Amino acid sequence: MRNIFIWTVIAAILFALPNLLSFSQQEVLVFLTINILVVASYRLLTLTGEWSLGHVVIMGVGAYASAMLTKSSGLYVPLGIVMGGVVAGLTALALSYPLFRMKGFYFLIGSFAAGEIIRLLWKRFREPFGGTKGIKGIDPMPDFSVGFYDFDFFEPTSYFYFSAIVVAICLWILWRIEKSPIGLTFQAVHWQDKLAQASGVNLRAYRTLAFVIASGFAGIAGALLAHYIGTINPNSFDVEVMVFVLTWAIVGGTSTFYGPILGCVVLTILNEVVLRELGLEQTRPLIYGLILILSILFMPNGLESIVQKFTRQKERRSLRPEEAK
Amino acid sequence: MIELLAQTGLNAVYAASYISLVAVGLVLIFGVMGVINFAHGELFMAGAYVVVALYAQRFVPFFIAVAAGLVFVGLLGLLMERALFRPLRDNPLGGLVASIGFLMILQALAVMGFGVRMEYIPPVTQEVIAFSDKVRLPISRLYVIIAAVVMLSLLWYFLKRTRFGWALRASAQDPQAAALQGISVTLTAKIAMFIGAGFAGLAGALTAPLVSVNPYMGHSIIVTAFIVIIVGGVGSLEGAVLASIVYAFVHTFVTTFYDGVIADITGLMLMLIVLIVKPTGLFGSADRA
Amino acid sequence: MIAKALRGGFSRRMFLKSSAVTALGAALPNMTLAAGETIKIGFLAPLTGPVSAWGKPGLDGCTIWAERVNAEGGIKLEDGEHKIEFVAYDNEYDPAKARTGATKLIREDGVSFVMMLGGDTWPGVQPVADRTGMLFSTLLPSDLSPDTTTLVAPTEVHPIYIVTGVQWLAENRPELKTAVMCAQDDALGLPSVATYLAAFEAAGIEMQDDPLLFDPATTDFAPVVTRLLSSNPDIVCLDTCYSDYVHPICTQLFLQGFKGQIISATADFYDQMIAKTSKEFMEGFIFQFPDFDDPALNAEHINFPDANGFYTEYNKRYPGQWGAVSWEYASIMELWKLAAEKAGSVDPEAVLAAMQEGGKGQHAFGEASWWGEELFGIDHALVGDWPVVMIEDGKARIKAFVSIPDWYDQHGDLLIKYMTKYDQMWSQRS
Amino acid sequence: MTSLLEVKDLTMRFGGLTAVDTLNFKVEKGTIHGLIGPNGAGKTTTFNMISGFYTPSAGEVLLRGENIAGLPMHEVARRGVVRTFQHSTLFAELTVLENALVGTHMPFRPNLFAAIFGWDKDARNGAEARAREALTFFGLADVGHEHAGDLSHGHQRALGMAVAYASHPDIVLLDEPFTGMNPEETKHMMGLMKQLCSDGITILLVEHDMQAIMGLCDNITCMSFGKFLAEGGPAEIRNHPAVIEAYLGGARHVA
Repeated sequence: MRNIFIWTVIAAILFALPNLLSFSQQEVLVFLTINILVVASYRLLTLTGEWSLGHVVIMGVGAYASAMLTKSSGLYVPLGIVMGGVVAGLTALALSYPLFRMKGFYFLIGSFAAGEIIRLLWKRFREPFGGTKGIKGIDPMPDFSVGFYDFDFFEPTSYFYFSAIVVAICLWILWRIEKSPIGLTFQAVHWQDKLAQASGVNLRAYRTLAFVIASGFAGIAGALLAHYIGTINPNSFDVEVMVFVLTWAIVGGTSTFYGPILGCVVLTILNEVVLRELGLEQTRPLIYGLILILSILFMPNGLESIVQKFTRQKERRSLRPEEAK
Repeated sequence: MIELLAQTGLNAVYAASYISLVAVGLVLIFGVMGVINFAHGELFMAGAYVVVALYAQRFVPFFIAVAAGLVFVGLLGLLMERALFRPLRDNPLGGLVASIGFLMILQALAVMGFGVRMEYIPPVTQEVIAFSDKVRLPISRLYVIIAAVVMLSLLWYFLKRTRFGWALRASAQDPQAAALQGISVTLTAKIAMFIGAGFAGLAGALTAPLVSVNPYMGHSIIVTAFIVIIVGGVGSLEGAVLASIVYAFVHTFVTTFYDGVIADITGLMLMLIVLIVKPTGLFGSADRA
Repeated sequence: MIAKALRGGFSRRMFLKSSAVTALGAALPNMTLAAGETIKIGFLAPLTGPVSAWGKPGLDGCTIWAERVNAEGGIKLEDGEHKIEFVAYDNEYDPAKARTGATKLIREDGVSFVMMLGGDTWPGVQPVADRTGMLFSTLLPSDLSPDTTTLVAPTEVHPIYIVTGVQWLAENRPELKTAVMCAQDDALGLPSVATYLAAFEAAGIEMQDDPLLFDPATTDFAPVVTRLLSSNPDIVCLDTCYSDYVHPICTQLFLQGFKGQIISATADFYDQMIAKTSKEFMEGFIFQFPDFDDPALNAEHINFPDANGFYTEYNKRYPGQWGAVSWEYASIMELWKLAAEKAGSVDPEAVLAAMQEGGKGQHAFGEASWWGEELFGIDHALVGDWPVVMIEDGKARIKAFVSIPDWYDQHGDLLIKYMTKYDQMWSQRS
Repeated sequence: MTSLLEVKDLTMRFGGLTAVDTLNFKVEKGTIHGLIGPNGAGKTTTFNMISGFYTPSAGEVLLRGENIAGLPMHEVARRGVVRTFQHSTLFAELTVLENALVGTHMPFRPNLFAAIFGWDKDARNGAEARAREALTFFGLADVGHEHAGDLSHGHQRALGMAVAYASHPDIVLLDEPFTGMNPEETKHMMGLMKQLCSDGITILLVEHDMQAIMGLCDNITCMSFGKFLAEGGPAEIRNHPAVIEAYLGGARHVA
């Protein structure tokens, strides 16, 4: 009952949110919503202890797949977005054969190489990928009406509602997976792969599963992005974007579900709203870099550690209610 | 055709020289500190800007400017060690993120200090050794080759024949055992950072008159260096040098006989194949996986 | 295909027409100006990052231009004079950020016109342009297509102008018979490769090798140059290489003993190139972007007021920064100013109509025609004469103004052939 | 009749060193079988080969007659052979209950879609019940919510066994289960093992604590320098001259 109330309040806030913002802030909100899915899906992979530098390229695979399918075969855009996720997941499945021969640092670099190869292929083959200029004129989400609200997907507010619903569903699924025995197995693979394997866990299968699921949701995020901006090109998914995702995750902290999301929200607001409003265009990278360093030095467990400090105190006072019942 | 092959070979030797200087530094840092220094390309860039500031703008003799570049970037390395990597010693991922932050700062400082545009650096010399009309080795490129050979030999001597070098190798192999032997981990870390960063600065400074110096020039060299250290085996200095040579020859010949984009794909495929066949690299040992 | 056209472009424009009055009237800020109110112009280009060299110097040029216009009272509209000012947004050459920037400039800052570099960033902005009807300009005509009804390419008709250099070369140096070319594999490089190929074929100059494409991240050009020189060409063509490539390539050409003709679209900071090679080596280098202290720019037909004074001022404020884009955005503003004053308002539709009245426009290098139907699917590129610039005695000098339309009338089929080969026709650009 | 587990000519070479040399022994169903030998005898290497952690250089590991040598560890586990590790190899960051839940992976294999839509209530309840059963069996029921890394040493060893037990093994391989336990705990643990055995679980253990071995095992295989040395009941082994010889210097343990 209390949960329903809380979620209703959150939904109401999210519904009202765009109306409190300026137009360009609404635009930032749309990208932020999509990025939340990127970073949350990234966390699923990190649950197994592997860090990829190819996540953003995989997101691009979803974007390219959805853009190309809707353009060439006239596929209905929402289906295209789902297919973007499927293609990204299948790509990850194919990549997992070479990549999961490696672990740790080697996987990190291997995923980077694999991603760069995909990007070079996009650049090199103008047919069908459009070369360096990429694909433009991607079909927008078709407008529709639900009676009380007219979705006009040019408007950031409409697209925010749409993407927020999609992202919320995806986050719910990610959450369910994390809290399930599968999520527990991912963590087991991370912390003691030998012991997990002795308990009958097929390590490679679970690493691959995490990689494929994470990639699938990244693909959906990419497709959401493609159908909003209407254009994608290989540089939209380069290693600099990957660095941003990585820093969101690490500055936020990866030991909780909300940590990376928190990192994404805080850093995006800081970079896109605060620093821009201050008129610090030229020094933006400098300040962003400083923030990164300071947060990793003085907040090694991420922003989530602050939240945890707060909630732990509360927990102690309420004497672990879940154990009490 | 022979001439074309000879000239391409000379081009490859030059490329191998500066790539190996950068890659060896990266390996040294990774070996001793256990951190992937993403800012290594920007250290290379910083070395080039020292030459811009001293040689191009203040007319300091070129080789003094190059030496200053080595020392200045070496000191930057010490700064990174003290401010970033030492506090984050038990957090390799944190070290990586901190180096990304440092990279952004260096880039922004270069933009603020010098602007985004390519810098002008007067030629050091226009002398060319002409083996024939079509086979030519500019002296300025010969400097880079000589410097790489000399510095790498010195490094080899230092590592294999001196006590410090022994300590460095010991702590690269097993930091805990080295600490038990009474080797100061902090000291070896300092030495590794100074040499590793200094080499990147040296390469940047030496090649500055030959390339386009701009704040974003570090990006392409870091990608190359990553490929090289993977192919060579992440912990192995000899491997890094040999892989630099292999990569430089493959890339240069493919660029000359096919095209540059195919050359990039070839380089990455080379790396991926090595990773798949022998994940520890051609010359790497099994630990540190 | 038809279904697609209906669903994509057509329905959207239908929608625009039908609902423009109701929906947009509410959504968009009022575009009319109060008397004496400052006119705001949007500047939406990369200001940081690797591509910022194509944005920042242009903004600097615009600042000077605005000061000079404001000093003379500003822009004279129906209701009197208005000062002008620029609002810049750094799009980091990213389509998503460009979209955000366009939204901010139009819907929050209330600008009357937006200038862009274009390229990768234009497709991100296009929906905003469609919906708001805002007038945009680009430096890259390859952004044009039949859908881009509010986008103009009024200054740089990249890469069509490069045919002038090749034509001039063929006429004045007929002994040069063979050529090779290299280009970076990107949005600027490819269309200009196609154009140079057409121009060389039209001029009867034989290509000895396929154009050599290199990755934009390349830093060491020795292998590229070695390959170029392996066939002993008379001419080395550097395509539309950025100065980050032109300089090291020229240095390499010099060091590897090349003594023939070089032709390039740009030669920014050519004085530095001379210093890095030699005066003799650079003598006769042909490119397309004049220094604005050139006496030829004082001619009657030039529509850039006081070009020499502008150049002096620019060099005073930003020493050593003069380049191809320094004047281009300002020159677009000059065209816009004339049109706005003719229309008597800053309303985008009225300004565009005034700009294109009679199919002619006042291009910086003389009166020119609105053109591009065949290549871009829309007559929104302003094409006329373009200068051929040659380095003589260490200084860039305009050798001639050559008519692009005249060339196209004769050799248009060649251009279309090569543009098609490199997938650069508007119908091929997905 | 085939034995439950049979090791046939098992050999492991690391470079020039032969760690285990043509080892042979059989483990009968329902027994507790000890594997002893001085340090460096190759006991743990043998364990690693049986459990699939190493691929033997030569020889066979027969489980109910099927050769499982060289199978990956999880395949071996799925055939009913579950091992524990030396030291406190646990999921230190997870709670005790979660550790035990990982142990239930095989009997209650998770299913992705069921997990997302919540159709796996029965399996989850079953897994939790089994995990709690295992914890209760090893006396860990009260510390279920604590992080495994925070447990006392003895509790950690017990949890290692609870994780193995939770997976319904046919045969468990225990690698030095009594290390770090006080005599009281050891005694208690021995009782639990006997109970496991009487429940039909076969146990193969490596242990240094001779008192425990002698008091617990039905059969003992002794090896030295990688080679088979002797086999027999506790009394036999205690008095075997070769065994005493091998433990020379350490003979006082063979009490």
